[in-house]
Amino acid sequence: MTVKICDVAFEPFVEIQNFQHELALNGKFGATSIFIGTMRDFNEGDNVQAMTLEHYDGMTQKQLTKIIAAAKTQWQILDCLIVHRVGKILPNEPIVLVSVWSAHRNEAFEACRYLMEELKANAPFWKLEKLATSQTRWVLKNH
Amino acid sequence: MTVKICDVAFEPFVEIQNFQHELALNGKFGATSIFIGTMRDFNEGDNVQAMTLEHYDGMTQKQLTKIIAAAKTQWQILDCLIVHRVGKILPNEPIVLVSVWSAHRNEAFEACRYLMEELKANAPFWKLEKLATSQTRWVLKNH
Amino acid sequence: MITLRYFASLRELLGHSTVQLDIFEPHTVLSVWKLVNPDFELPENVLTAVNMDYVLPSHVVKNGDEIAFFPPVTGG
Amino acid sequence: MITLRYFASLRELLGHSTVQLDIFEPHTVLSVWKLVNPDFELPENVLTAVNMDYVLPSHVVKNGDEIAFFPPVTGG
Repeated sequence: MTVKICDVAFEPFVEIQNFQHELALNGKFGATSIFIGTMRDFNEGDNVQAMTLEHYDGMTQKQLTKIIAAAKTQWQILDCLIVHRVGKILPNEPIVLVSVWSAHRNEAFEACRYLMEELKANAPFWKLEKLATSQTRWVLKNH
Repeated sequence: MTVKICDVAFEPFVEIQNFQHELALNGKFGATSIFIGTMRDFNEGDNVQAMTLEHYDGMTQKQLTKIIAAAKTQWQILDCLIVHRVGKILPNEPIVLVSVWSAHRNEAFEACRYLMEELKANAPFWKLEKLATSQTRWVLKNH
Repeated sequence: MITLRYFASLRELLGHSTVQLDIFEPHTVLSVWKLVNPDFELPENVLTAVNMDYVLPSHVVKNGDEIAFFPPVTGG
Repeated sequence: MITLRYFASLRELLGHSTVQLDIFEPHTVLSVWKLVNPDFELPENVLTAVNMDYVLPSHVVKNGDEIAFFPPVTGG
């Protein structure tokens, strides 16, 4: 169960493969459910040219660790990986990666969705958008 | 919207990256939901050394195409990729990949789950397991 | 002419994968099965498809159709 | 001594990110806010944490605590 905060661009598939390579789970996992959130170049009807992701270093990791622990009480998951970007981000760059490994698919699907919803609801990140007009604004709604 | 049937081992992350590279969706997708089914070395309490996946060539592609069309009527998805392995498979090799791209996460999560459940229920594939004892048996239950 | 195809455990049970035959009167999927396998009742859980779409055994077939019979699917 | 931390739009609004102060009587998260920001009522949607765990504004603080105030989170 790993939580990573990255202040530079990350490659989600490289992260997953490196992590999976380390897992001593060969032949044991039948299901991997993955979610990747990627920066769009539009939001709330406006064009966005860049974004800055602020976070509360320390609390982020603590909350994500608690969320993973809560998922483990609900589903039999073999392992999971959460990577979240912070700092300045450009459109088309990955923001978040959640990957869950389990023996059967229901657990992986359910836990992956749960982790993403809990992350969005509770992990202390804040998005500051820089619009195409160069105006900046804090994202208020986290759909 | 692509359906691929592979009779040799495939690398799910290479498939996704190649496909995503071709998508003219830079900056448009905010969510990618991915499921990978991998062969386990155990099933129904027995050790399994290999598996042969038979399919009904032609009907497989037709049914998967119909399933994708049905998903598109329900969720706003930008694109999706389904890859399924056939032939002889060894433990730890990927069997199936479903990947869905959308602007927002709910569509990607829901459509990915739907595609997997429909694939398992309707796509004409059959698993023949070779147990550790070298005995073979057809998988009867598709959990 | 119509083509019958069997898959997986049903193919193994019947010992062959394909049968081709001419039909000279109206037939359903079920009646074709009975014609070709008079001694073997269509198993209840067997799925049936015509031209690669699922149909019920009562589906009427026509010349040129490909009729498939197979056990519950186990992909994914 | 206790440490107050502000994040994102609230940090911008207040013009600083950190305040450290000594407290000499019992305080809650809310009463510390009032002590430090007498002219600015704690916004209703602001979230509060003590030592990196979410708490209600009525949570009692103690020396050494890190108290954080921030707007609704928007990660993921």
